[in-house]
Amino acid sequence: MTWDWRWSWIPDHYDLLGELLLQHLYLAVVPVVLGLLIALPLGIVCVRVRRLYAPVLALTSVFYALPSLALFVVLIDYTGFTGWTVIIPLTIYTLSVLVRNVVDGLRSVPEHVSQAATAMGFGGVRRLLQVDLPIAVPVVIAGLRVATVSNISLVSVGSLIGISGLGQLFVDGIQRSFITPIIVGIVLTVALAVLADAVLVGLQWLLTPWTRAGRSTEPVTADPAGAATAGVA
Amino acid sequence: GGDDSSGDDPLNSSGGGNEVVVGSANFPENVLLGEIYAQALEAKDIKVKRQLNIGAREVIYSQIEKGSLTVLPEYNGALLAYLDKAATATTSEEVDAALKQKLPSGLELLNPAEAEDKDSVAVTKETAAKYKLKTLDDLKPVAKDLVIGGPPEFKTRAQGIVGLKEKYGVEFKEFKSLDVAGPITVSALKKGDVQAANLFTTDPAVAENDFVALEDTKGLFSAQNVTPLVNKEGVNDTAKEALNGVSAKLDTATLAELVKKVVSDKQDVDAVAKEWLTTAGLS
Amino acid sequence: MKPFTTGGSAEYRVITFESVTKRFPDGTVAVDDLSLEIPAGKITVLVGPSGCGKTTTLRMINRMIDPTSGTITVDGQNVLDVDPPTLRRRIGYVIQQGGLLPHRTIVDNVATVPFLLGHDKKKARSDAMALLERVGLPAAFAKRYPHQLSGGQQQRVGVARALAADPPVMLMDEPFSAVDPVVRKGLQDEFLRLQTELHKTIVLVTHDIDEAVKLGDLVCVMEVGGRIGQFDTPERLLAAPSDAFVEEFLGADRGVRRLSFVGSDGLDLDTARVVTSGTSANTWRLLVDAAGRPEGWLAPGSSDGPQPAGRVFTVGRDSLRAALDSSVLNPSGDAIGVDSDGKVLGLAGHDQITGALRARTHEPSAEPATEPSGGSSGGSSTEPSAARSQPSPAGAGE
Amino acid sequence: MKPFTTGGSAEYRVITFESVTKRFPDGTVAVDDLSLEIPAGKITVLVGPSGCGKTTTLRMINRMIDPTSGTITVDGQNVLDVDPPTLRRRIGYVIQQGGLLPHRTIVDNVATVPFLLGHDKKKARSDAMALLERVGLPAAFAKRYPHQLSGGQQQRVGVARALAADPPVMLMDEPFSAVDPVVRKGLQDEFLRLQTELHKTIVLVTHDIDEAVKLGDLVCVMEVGGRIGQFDTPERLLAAPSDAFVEEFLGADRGVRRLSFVGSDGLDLDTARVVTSGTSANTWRLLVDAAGRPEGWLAPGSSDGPQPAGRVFTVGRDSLRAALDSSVLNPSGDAIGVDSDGKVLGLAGHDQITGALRARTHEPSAEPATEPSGGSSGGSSTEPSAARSQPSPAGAGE
Amino acid sequence: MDIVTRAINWFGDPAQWSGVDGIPNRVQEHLFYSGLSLLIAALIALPLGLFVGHTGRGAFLAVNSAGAARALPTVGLVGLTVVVFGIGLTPTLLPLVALAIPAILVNTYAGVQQVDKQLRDAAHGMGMKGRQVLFQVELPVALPLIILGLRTAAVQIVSTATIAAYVGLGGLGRYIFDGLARREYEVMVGGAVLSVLLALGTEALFVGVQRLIVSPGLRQRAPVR
Ligand SMILES: Nc1ncnc2c1ncn2[C@@H]1O[C@H](COP(=O)(O)OP(=O)(O)OP(=O)(O)O)[C@@H](O)[C@H]1O
Ligand SMILES: Nc1ncnc2c1ncn2[C@@H]1O[C@H](COP(=O)(O)OP(=O)(O)OP(=O)(O)O)[C@@H](O)[C@H]1O
Ligand SMILES: [Mg+2]
Ligand SMILES: [Mg+2]
Repeated sequence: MTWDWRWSWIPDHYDLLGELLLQHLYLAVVPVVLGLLIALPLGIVCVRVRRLYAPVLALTSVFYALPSLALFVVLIDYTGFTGWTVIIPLTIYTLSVLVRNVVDGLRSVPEHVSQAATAMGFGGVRRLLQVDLPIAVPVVIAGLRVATVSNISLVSVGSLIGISGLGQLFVDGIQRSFITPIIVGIVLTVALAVLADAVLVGLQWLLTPWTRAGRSTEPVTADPAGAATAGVA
Repeated sequence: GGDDSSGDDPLNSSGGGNEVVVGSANFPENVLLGEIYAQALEAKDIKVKRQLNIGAREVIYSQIEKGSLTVLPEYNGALLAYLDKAATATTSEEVDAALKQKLPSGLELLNPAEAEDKDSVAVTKETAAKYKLKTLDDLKPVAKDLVIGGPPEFKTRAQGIVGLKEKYGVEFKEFKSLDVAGPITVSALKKGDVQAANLFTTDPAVAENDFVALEDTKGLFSAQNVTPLVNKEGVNDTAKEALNGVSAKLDTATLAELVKKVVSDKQDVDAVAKEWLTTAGLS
Repeated sequence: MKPFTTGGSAEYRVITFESVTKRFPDGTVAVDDLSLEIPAGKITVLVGPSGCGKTTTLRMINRMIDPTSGTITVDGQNVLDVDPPTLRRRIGYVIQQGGLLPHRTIVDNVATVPFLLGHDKKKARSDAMALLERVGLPAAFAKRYPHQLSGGQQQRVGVARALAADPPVMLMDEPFSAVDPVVRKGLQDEFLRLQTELHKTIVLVTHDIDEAVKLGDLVCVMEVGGRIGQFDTPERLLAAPSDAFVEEFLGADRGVRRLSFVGSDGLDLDTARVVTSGTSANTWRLLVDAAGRPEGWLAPGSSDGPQPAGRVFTVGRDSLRAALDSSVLNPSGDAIGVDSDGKVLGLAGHDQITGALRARTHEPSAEPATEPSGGSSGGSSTEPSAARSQPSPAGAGE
Repeated sequence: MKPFTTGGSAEYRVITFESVTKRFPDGTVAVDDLSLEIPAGKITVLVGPSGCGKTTTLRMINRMIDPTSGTITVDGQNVLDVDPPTLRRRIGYVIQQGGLLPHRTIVDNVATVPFLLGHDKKKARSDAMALLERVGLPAAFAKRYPHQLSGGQQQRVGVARALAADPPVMLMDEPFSAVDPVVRKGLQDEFLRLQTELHKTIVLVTHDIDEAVKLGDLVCVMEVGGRIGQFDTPERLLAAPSDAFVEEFLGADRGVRRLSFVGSDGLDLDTARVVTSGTSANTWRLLVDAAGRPEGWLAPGSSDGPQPAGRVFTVGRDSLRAALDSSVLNPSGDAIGVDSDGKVLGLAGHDQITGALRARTHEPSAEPATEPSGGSSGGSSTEPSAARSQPSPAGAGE
Repeated sequence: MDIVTRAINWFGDPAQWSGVDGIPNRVQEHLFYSGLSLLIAALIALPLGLFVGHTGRGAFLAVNSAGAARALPTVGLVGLTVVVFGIGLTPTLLPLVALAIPAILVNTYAGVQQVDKQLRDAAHGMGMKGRQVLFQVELPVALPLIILGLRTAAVQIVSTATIAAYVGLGGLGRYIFDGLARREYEVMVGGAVLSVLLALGTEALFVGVQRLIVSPGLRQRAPVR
């Protein structure tokens, strides 16, 4: 076997690793932000205009099924060696995940809550901003976590066309049958993902104080839905 | 994203028009050459952006045409074969002459180096012994039982499967797409997934694995002098001088030695490049 | 169609329906040509079987649903002329599951409408705290989130929230039905107590006739299709159901329940048999202590110690029903009437009670639903909430 | 501790608790030194405030929870000696939301235990169909899935399922509390009807005292900490609460509710004032038609047409409470007693009713909780379900 | 436009429909890698998920390591296995299996764990034993989520199995890599279209399977993602 492991490679390349890490993070996070910015209005529209949701969902799942490499290659003709070549496909993936979560999140607002909000005189935009969106936060963040983690993993595919952060370590390692950069790259990618995930969990913690307040010990009465739907047997 | 990658694009880290963008294909020797060019340019205080390890020539070439890349380490024969599938030139001189005509006006080839890295068809020692193979001609009677591997583009280009058939009448049982003379090709050859493979003459793996590179008696594989290809608008005369300086000093033995340092000794390309440039007095 | 009304008294009609019809896009006619006048400062209950259009009727008032035809006015103004959010902020709304905003603390939930109206946040919060206290929630709950409260507590918050902007009108859609019977009863009592202080105009929807009778100053029994079966005071409803549907809907025990609406203050109390020391006699006598509180019964012809006294009723405050209960629970068959301090005022024998029943309860049935609500004798109907402020006066089984 | 029992009658005690204590790992003592004997073939209701240990007590019977100390026997056998699955297959278990398997059809849900026992599938299914019919579900429901049924229908399936293996014992934990009051009442009535056919030993948990009184042959009122407040027949519970906690828990209206347990068959009916043609007289008289059905009241001293007759009660079947109701709802103050065909048997005046009350209702209170449950006179307590099989006999407000 | 016509022509070319490099063979190869990976992943993740969900043991570990495993870069894994094991099936399957395990594991676990407590209680109360509860109640009730997990994994595998071409194997990735290297964009586009179609077909297949094996009684309950 021509591969071997060299510890010394790691300290020798701290600078490179730092740079790649940052680049990787950048390439993974920008799509998440862009995806969110698109998914929010799109999701809101889909909730309002129910007929739109099915086609949008179909479209996003087609996007989701596109092989990332093919997208990169097609895009490189238009966007060259800019980050866009990676960012656009990843934005599309993020979008596919997030639209669903935004819609689910907005729909997770209990009917009686939105009814009550309307009845208290919340107008359309206010209701969206002050009631629907905050309540949707946990579900949206769940989607963001999935998207972020999978983006961090997907950025590496960009290395096959020369654009990526930590993915370069893989290409380099493969070309030289050198496992040290490959393993370091894998470890750093996973570490980055875990860290990014932790940040999102923290964000959720900050944004949703109500979910972390423990349940009181007082008995909560029987599921009201049962009483509401029973009607006459 | 737009269809050009000019400097006002926030995601394009290239600072401005005066920056030289050095690209390379995705195999270690080419990456190393790119790095050598880059450092040679930097030695002349030219701002350089590296865009190494991109992909096959087929991908890179369009980028230098557009100006996304401005400098590429090229191999003159291969480039000609790419630009003119019917090209017949094989010697360095013929190739360079033919290239001058084919090259688009925006691009310019600088001076070729003496260093050559030719394509070759290699087989294992055992295969060579079994079929008594020494030259490509020897393949003719046995090729129908053999599978050949190489980079995907090897299948369709003249200096590949096509030329093998035309010049030597050699037809393999099957072609398998592998990587550009990289570990996958080497591994496939070693494991017997393919019995013949397209490897480079500078590849240290050939020696390390006792592969036998079959002799190209009919000059199928053209001269492959390492030559800087530049986009005229992207480089000034100082830069051209620097790149020609590299060509002047680089010979085949040196190149093979440098590649070995990177691939076998796992040294970093930038260190290897720097060391050589220093010894060559180019830094 | 001539509006249903409870009679000629010059009450200010704060909400009116005039020939209102609601037909949903799918063709369902939920409310059909409804005319109704809802008086100010009273609790009006809409009751009826499931799907009869109660919720639809209620929600047309604050324009959660717009009528297909007809006019609805609140405070004399056609609701269609008011921008819905503006209208809604003036009308409190309480629904079954509470509809609390899960992401806001209790105090912020209560202050929602003041916040919406752009009131000073600090002031709105301190007002909200006062309201929480008013609905019987400890201040410690203010910083909690809705899910940390029990169903009953959430309902209280819902009521507090509806009161926060001090709206003259409150709409309540089955506000107490999501909680268990014990908690429900507590909430109902609390609610009645609150209303005696606030005198809001309240429209309350329920499908539980007992709740309707217990809570309503006026009860509107609706039939499927949003037609009015009867619109009357609970007392008159029980006394004289206008048709078979209403009678059927009122269910069994209508009679005994009526007694809840008859005050006990007209009873002739027998004081002769209330004694402070025991000697043998041939009638049941009640022994009282120095403070006048019941000590026990002295059985006729027996010189044993006194037998324990059963339940008592408070004269004036309690209804005839409580008096009847007392008579059943005392060994002599007499009801013990006490004053608000628990001092015995006298005994009401069976004859007294049944006499009072006969005297009071058969009047309205002769002339159903045409007389003004305050017209009949006795204090009960002019001051209905007085008879109700006791813990559980109305339905026995609630 | 001496077990609580309802007296000396030689009933077979199918389930016994002996000094049973349950302490949860977190230190909560849910049940403390409980001793109890549950008779065969009867409905025993455990009732008490939330958290008092009812569910824990129930679940120890089928070993869903094992006691910390003490012994529980079913059919004389210590439950700890039986492998839990085996034990549980012999004991039906019904819980609040039904706990139906959502992925199985209704008929397969009902046949779950027979399937588990390895019975013939076809036979199990046809038995299940029969059970569905028995609990009042149309055969068309058999192929549906639980979510396609309303809450009340799901509850019926839950009961059918518990009955499927024909277990001698059924445990029911708040089986009717997840449905609305109207449906709940229907389920309760259905359940009582079923029990008159099946005579299972049933232990039922509820926190609703009205439900306890309505359903239980015996009611065990539990206090927080799993102690027994009182274990008695509903009638005696209402008549003589053993302590302040129990009395408080029983709530207001205890007296009138007691009348539900007194049969109306002992009433002396006055037939003299039942007439077939009207002439003026000085008493209220009831005009009946040729079939003996009430036509209306003739007022004393008036020659106007007859006034409409109010509610009637069925002699024997209805309780004294229904009779009282009838008397309040008729203008003369008399209750109209009819037979099961609606033919008038006679009138019961106030004096009759109150006389009956006095005669019947004060006996038990003198000697609380020592007499056998079947001991008092009258048909109601020896045949309790007879008085209950009418739609709404017990609590007025239910 | 041109590329579309070229891609259509490519599909129309009879040469594409036979031989080693023909569409049928490539699709078959692709399905083979995908199916095998999914099978291996399911054999690992399903029992694990059922166990963790049923017993609640190791849930924290399972869920979190599955979360981290989602971040494993496929290219890195391919590289690592290629360098260590050389080319062949292993470097193709290992990353794909690694890709599929988290989705299957987490959904299976969540499916079982989310089974209504009341329902589990009722099952025990009827005298079911642990295994019976698992296989007669928890598993069937969790089925929609389990199938969702398998479906997600399968789609991911199918669209990622193109990497097999990177290590010299076949499958639809061959078209993408070869087309790229040879600047035959119609081939690349053709390969991409085929792999999207395959992914959608896979999705449809699982929806069909779900229809077939999930009890109609569970359809009402919208599965969580
Ligand atoms: N948005 C709607 N579209 C179509 N029909 C509707 C709509 N909302 C209500 N309905 C129908 O209108 C009728 C009245 O509904 P409504 O909700 O007012 O009844 P309700 O008296 O409040 O009943 P419940 O006691 O069950 O709450 C019902 O038949 C109902 O099905
Ligand atoms: N597994 C447990 N661990 C700790 N404490 C428990 C557990 N189960 C029940 N308890 C506690 O034991 C006490 C009795 O609980 P149990 O469920 O038997 O009450 P209950 O009478 O059925 O109440 P409810 O009417 O609310 O159902 C309560 O204080 C409860 O909090
Ligand atoms: Mg309603
Ligand atoms: Mg309980």
